Amino acid sequence: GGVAKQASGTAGTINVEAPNSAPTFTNNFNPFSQSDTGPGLNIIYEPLLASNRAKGGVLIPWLAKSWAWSDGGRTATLTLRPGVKFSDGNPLTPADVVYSLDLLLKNPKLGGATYSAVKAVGSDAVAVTWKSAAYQQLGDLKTINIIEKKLWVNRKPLTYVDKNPVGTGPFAMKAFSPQAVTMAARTDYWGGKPAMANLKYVAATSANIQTQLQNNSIDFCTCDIDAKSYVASDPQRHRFIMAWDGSVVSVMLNNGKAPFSDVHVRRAFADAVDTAAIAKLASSKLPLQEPPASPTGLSTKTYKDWIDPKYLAPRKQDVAAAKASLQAGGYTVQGGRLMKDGKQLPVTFVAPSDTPFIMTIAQLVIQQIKQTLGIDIKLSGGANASDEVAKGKYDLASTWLSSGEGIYTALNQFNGSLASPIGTEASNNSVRFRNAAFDKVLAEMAGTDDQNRLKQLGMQAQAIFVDQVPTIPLFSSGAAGVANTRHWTGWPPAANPDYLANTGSGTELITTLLHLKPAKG
Amino acid sequence: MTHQLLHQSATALDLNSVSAPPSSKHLLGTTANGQDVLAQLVSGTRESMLAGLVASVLGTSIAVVVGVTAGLAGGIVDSALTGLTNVFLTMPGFALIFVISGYTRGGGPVVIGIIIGLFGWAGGTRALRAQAMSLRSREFVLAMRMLGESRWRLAMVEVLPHLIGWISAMFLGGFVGGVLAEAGLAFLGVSDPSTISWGIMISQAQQGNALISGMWWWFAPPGLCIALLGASVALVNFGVDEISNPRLRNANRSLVKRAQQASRAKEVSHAR
Amino acid sequence: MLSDTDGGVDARAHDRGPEAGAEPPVLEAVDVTMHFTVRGGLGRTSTVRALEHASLQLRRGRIVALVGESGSGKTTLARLFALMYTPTSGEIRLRGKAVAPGRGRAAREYYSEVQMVFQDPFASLNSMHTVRHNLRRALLIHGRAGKNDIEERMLDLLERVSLTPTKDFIDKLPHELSGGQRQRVAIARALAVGPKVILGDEPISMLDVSMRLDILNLLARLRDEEELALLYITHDIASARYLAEEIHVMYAGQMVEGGPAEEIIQNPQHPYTRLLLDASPDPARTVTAGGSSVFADVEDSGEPPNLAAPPPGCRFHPRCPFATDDCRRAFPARTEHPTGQWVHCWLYPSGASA
Amino acid sequence: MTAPLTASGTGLAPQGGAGEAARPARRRTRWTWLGSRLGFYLFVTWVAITLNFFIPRLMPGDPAQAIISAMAQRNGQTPPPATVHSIQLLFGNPDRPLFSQYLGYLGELAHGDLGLSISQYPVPVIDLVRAALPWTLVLVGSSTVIAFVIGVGLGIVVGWRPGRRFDTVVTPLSTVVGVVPYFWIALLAVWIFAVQLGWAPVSGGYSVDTLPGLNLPFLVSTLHYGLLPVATIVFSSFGGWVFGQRNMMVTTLSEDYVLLARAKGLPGWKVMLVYAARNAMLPSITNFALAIGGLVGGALLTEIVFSYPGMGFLLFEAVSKRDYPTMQAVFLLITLAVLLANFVADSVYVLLDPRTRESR
Amino acid sequence: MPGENGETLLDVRGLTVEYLSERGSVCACDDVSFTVRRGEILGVAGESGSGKSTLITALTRLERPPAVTTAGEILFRPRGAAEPVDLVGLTERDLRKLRWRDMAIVLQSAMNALNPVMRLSAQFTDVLREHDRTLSRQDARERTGELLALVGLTADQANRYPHELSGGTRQRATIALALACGADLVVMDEPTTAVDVVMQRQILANILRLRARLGFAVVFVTHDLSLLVELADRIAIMYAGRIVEIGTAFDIYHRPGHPYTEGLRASFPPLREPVRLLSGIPGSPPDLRDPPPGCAFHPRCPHRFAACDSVLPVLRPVGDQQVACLLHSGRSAQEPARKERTDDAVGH
Ligand SMILES: Nc1ncnc2c1ncn2[C@@H]1O[C@H](COP(=O)(O)OP(=O)(O)OP(=O)(O)O)[C@@H](O)[C@H]1O
Ligand SMILES: Nc1ncnc2c1ncn2[C@@H]1O[C@H](COP(=O)(O)OP(=O)(O)OP(=O)(O)O)[C@@H](O)[C@H]1O
Ligand SMILES: [Mg+2]
Ligand SMILES: [Mg+2]
Repeated sequence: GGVAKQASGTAGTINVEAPNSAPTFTNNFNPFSQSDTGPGLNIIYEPLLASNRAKGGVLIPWLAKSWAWSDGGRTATLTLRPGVKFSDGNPLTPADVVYSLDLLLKNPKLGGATYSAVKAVGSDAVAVTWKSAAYQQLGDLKTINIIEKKLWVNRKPLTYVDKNPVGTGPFAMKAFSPQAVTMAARTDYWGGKPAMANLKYVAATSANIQTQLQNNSIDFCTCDIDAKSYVASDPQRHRFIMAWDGSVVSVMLNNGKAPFSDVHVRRAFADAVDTAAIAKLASSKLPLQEPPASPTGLSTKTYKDWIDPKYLAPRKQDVAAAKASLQAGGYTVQGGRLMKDGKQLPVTFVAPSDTPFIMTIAQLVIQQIKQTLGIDIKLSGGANASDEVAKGKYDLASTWLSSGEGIYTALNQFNGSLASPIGTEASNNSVRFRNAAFDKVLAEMAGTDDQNRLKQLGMQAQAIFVDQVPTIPLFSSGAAGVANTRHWTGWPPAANPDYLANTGSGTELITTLLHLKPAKG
Repeated sequence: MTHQLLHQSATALDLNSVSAPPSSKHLLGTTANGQDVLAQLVSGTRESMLAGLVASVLGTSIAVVVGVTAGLAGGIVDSALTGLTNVFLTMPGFALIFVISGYTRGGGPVVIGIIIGLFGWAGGTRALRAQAMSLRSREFVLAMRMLGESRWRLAMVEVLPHLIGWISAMFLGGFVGGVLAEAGLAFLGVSDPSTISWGIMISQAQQGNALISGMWWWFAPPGLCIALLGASVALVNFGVDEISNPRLRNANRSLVKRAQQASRAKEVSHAR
Repeated sequence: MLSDTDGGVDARAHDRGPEAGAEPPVLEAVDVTMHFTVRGGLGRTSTVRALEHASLQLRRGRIVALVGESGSGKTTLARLFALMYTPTSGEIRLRGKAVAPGRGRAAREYYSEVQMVFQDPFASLNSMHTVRHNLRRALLIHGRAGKNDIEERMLDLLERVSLTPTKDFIDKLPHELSGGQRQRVAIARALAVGPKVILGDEPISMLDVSMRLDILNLLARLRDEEELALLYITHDIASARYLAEEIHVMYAGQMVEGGPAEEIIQNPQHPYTRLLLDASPDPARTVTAGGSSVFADVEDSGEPPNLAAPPPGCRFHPRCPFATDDCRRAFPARTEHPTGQWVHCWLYPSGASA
Repeated sequence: MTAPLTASGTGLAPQGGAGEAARPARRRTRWTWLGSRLGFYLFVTWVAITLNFFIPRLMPGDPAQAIISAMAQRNGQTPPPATVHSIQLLFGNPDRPLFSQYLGYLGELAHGDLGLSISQYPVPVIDLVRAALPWTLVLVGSSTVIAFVIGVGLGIVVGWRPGRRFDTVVTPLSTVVGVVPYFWIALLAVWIFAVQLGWAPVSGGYSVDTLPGLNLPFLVSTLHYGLLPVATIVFSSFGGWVFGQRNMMVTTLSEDYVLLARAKGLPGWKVMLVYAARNAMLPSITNFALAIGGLVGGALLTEIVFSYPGMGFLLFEAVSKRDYPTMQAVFLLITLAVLLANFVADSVYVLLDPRTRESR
Repeated sequence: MPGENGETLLDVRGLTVEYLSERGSVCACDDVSFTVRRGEILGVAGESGSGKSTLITALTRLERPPAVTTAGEILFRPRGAAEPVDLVGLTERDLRKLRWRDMAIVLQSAMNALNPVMRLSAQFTDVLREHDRTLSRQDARERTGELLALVGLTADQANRYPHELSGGTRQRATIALALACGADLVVMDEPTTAVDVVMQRQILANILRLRARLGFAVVFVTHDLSLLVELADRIAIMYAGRIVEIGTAFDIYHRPGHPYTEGLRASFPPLREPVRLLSGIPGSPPDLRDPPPGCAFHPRCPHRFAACDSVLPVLRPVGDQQVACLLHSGRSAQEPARKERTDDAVGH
């Protein structure tokens, strides 16, 4: 204890559970590290722009105050916000930005870049150039942290152990211990000083986080707890703020491999599943209901305005249709086995062993398929599930699909050109959906900046998706934000927030923190 | 088995009663996912026992082979096997098993049992070796050897029957050890969650915040089952110990009580 | 039940002298030496000189007793006869032919002639197996009985060791028998192979006093009736005299004296033999003397040496009141007496009679 | 005829010379005994190192994939292809022959180089271990010793008067307590004492309001935070000692030297402690050495329940993140610590038992 | 006989000790009565399992569960005491005062009787200082040296651990230990069975010499009657938990009154007398769990007659000794109250 106030007019400390918290922290705040780092990198370093996932992923200015397209959508010129300072007092310059962006461009080991060139424009702007029209790719910049060139020119970005990070964010490193990292609020932050003097990241695990929340030692976390009982234990103070981040929990169907390469089987399974029941089970620990998903695979919470109204309602369970679909494809079910042409087509459901939630979903889907279609599905759990999924060695799998980064990005996950063959790893489109018409629509979307056109094309793609059933969307989901108002108030409303409260995203967390005020009394 | 007995499956999800306390429909209540705890407990018994059994059979077999061979063979074979045993004995067994199963990344109860057995046999080997060694130089073995009995027959017919007590005690100990180790590993996440064992139940209950949510019926039964199993084996061991060590029989409660009464009566009569 | 030892001890005493040496020995140890290597920590070893240049002959129908204090090498010699060790030097001969430890058929053949009766009847029978098992294995291994006559042979064996009624005993487990009965079973088992030689390593020392004579008398009877050659190892020189024709005295791995039993008892030559005789309880002596003063005489006569570092020469010299420099220098040669008695002692001129 | 010998009478004094030689010889055997134990421990160390090296190389799966999966899980989506490629570049196995890798590994170990952590790349594993080791040493050390003292003490007391009510209650009870899974007990303890009663903190090794270092608030908070973990380990491990010690005590009580001690009119406590207990404790000390390995397992589980920042937790994290270098290092260090503890226990045994023989 | 005229030191009357077990109890000492005078050596001989050790531990009140003394008195007269005390009635506290000062014990195997983890000196010192609180450590050490010298050991052997000494040395050390506090009564349970004859003789010689010097009485238990005849003043013969005969060594050897004594005598081949055929005793000792009715010896007795399997013979004087055999008491000898019997059997 005994920490002197850094900024006058601010009070106290907010305790935040570190996102994906490790039980002990690593004393390394290198933003380029490919492995575990200390918590809070994302409130120390900031990107040029951010997206508002509460509003369909619309881009919002951050360190860049505005941008303009030229060159047929190949070049974006971003104008930097004036008055931004690093925590060591140096102002942000275009040179820093160019250095930050160039680092990734020149150093594929750091994750690579989609743009092809960066250069400074005047004293307050940078131009980023792509090889082709990139209206839909500007969002890639929001993952790139802007660092101070002067400090980094002599560092090896991959291996440098940074114990004293310097960024433009509202908080700066103050004290490190393996169980707690304390950051001090900056008075000279461009977005205004936060209301709290300190932010303390507290190490916690899923096993004890709920207890820590209940005994008021944590003020905010994005974590998986029994939120229903948490809220019930003190409805006044205990808040559950779902951050609908565009994700949709779905059953992945391996489109690259029999039997799910056959659209009849995909349709049959989709019709056989009762998404409402699954959504209900999934929300049994939440104080609110996660809505059953739209058959388009887009989150109804994030993309309400983008989804074709006729697809806003979830797909109804329709056993007759499911059976008809199987029959149409020439399939029979004998003794629990799916057969075609006298050959048995075994079906396995791969689920990662360390995610009990997914495991439960899998069990429920299996149970429903058994009840409706009479097909036995083998559940195979294991630690290698994600490898198997990436390599296409599965029939059914479950995960959070889609994203809140805009309709293009969300649909682009099923882009056939990103699909890799069975056996080789896919980082995208791991359901291996290939549909020429769908891909064509996506290509058109990439080349337009016109929101209306985008929406129209999106609906075309949705129709194909619903018809072809590359996955079975189950329900819309998000990151569960849990707050305690004993010390801090001003949290976004649980219903229709303007922004998401989520420790996982820096810009969202900063936005949240800047809205907070000390609780009275 | 489970199906017919309880009309419940361990994995079936009852969406209408999630996190339900014990009732006539679900005798031990349901988990947060609406799975019947009793059904899980029953099928968990099977898997836990299977892991324990595999571990114990394998461990005991290795221990018997190594221990008896070392004890009977003597010489350099003995030295080598004893060295091997001591190596396994001094290494932190659970950590080793955990690391190994960390590499193999889980697996079903059989795999876990095999790993536990493979790396946890050393415990009883020393005792077996010592026994076999003392038996080897017992006069009855010498006498049978002088009749011209083959070594094999000496080992199997003359020596092994004397080790049955030790072996069965070891087997029991290994069994409980196996169940406990499996539970520990499951708690650490080294398991196949599509199967249900007691350890997996505890681990799921913990992940499901069972205690904090007041769902004692989910958390308590598997732990109690393990404790019960352990306790019963411990009690068997009490008996085994008394058989193998006759001096312990003097500590028999009823005898001590009678003796106290008798001597008290004597004192009283004397005082008069 | 057992005092049926016809012939009697007195009778034997008469015909024992002239026979000595007349017949070739069945089993003999010729100048055997046994050194054990004992391993200590860190690979250091030491040598236990358990037996030095011992020779002993066993003849048909005769009992040779081997006496000496604990650790003097008696068991070692018996085990050498039983081919449990390979002697460091010297050899064991069966009917003049050298034999060596082995396995399989050769060993079986040897053991069909030489059997051993152990000290502890509680330990020499497997507590898990019945009398039947023991006898059956013995008979079967050596092909001494077929399927049809095996039962008969077993009962016959029990009869020979006076375990009657035999049918009651055959299915008993060792713990249902008294020590004496167990020892009889052990003897029956040894007899089952039809041996010519029986090695008895203190066969009575673990038995109750009242039952010891029983076994001794049984052994005497076997010698007489079956013409067995017997090695009788004991601590108790009185029982040696009672049973054996010949007594050999060992001290710390060395054979110090031997000869006809009566000669050794009545006319001991070696100082150790005398010490042994004096120390042995003899009720007759005290009671006739009318007091127990003899005890005062042997208050302290030292202890036997450590065989890992034995004294040079005659190993008895540190305790011997007559010790000379010769004794410390070398082990004395054998002095023979016309009576058949011999002694290794510097007090007596070698090759001459005392 | 019998005269010469009986006359010699008082004869020879017992061999003083041989006695003189005996003492140094005894010392030497004790030292050689310890020496050979030390040799054995070195051997086990080598075996552990070798196992450590080869096991991961014999196992399926590769570290790069592990990190990619871990990242995918953390971020909710698989990292971009470029990142995947870079990770593979970073951690791909060098094409060196296995044996030269092995030699290299031994060489690095000899220099105290345990490699770099994968999950916290590029933090040296030694740093992680350095941070975690003291926690575990204190936790395991103190709880083991406390459990041993309580268990053996209780065993002595119940074994001194076997069959009495105290014995018939305590002995089975402590045995049963000993077979309840560590982590289950620990979870219960957390729930009861931390959540319901609020007497103890829920998790961690110290209060987040303190800064690690040699300052009073920190040290006080470590005590506060350590209480429950230590208590659970003690609770679930003392029972084994009770049973073993009690049986040894009962067995020892029927030894003649205990009878003789009573006959000597020594006070009861002296007979119990100096004659019976001291002898009855010897096997417990041997077992103590053996038990340390097992206790580490228990402590490992307990650390995880309490998120205690020790080696067990580190190992757990390393295994779940497939951080092979950390896994290897932690296992190696645990093994070394256990061996050291064994050696200490052995040495204590040598001090307590003058008979120290090769085969115990 | 040395002890003949001395006062009675120990008077055991009707001592009965049972071993409790789940399957009924075993009476290992049944109505045992005898006296020991100051300075006397009383030998107790009997086969294995006849209750000798039980008698010794009960005498010294050292019986451990499941053994329980269920009847009888042990009247012991410590030096200077006017009245004998009954050991059976004493509390452990009072007993502790008597222990080792007034009665000491030597057990069968010195290896087991000495604490393996304590040096000899420590085992001497603790008892010396327990019974003489004023004794300094230095004095205790000196006294230990003197005691060891008594049995022919050197003072430097006091610094050894038991396992460093040979069996004979250890046994002599335990005898020295027994003499540490000048006990009047030393009970010895087969102190020589584990050693060689030569050592046995040395030990017995030591005992006799020290007895002559220090005047303590000895109860000496063994199964070797021939040894007792040489050593003891009087001998008691035990069979199946009862004393069947008591008399002087001479009488027991030359005029055995009980057929069992006779048989026992005939179980030891003579060392120098002419060899005759000896037969020992047929049969085997009874199982005390299920002892034969009447005289326990009757199944093995060559002189048994009809009454033997129903009437329990009691000790009664026959010449100078006392014998419990119906041969000597006549067939009609049905004794009334037991208590009386023992009293006149001891014969004050
Ligand atoms: N296998 C062996 N290894 C090492 N030393 C041995 C071995 N067998 C016997 N000895 C040693 O050889 C010596 C003679 O032993 P042996 O058993 O032959 O004596 P013994 O006369 O039979 O004694 P006892 O009367 O006690 O049976 C002893 O010092 C013993 O320690
Ligand atoms: N702990 C015990 N429990 C039950 N019975 C016992 C126990 N100890 C001895 N006995 C029985 O008491 C009887 C007398 O035993 P005790 O040891 O006194 O005989 P002993 O004459 O000393 O024999 P030995 O010569 O073998 O030492 C025996 O029959 C024995 O079975
Ligand atoms: Mg021997
Ligand atoms: Mg006894």
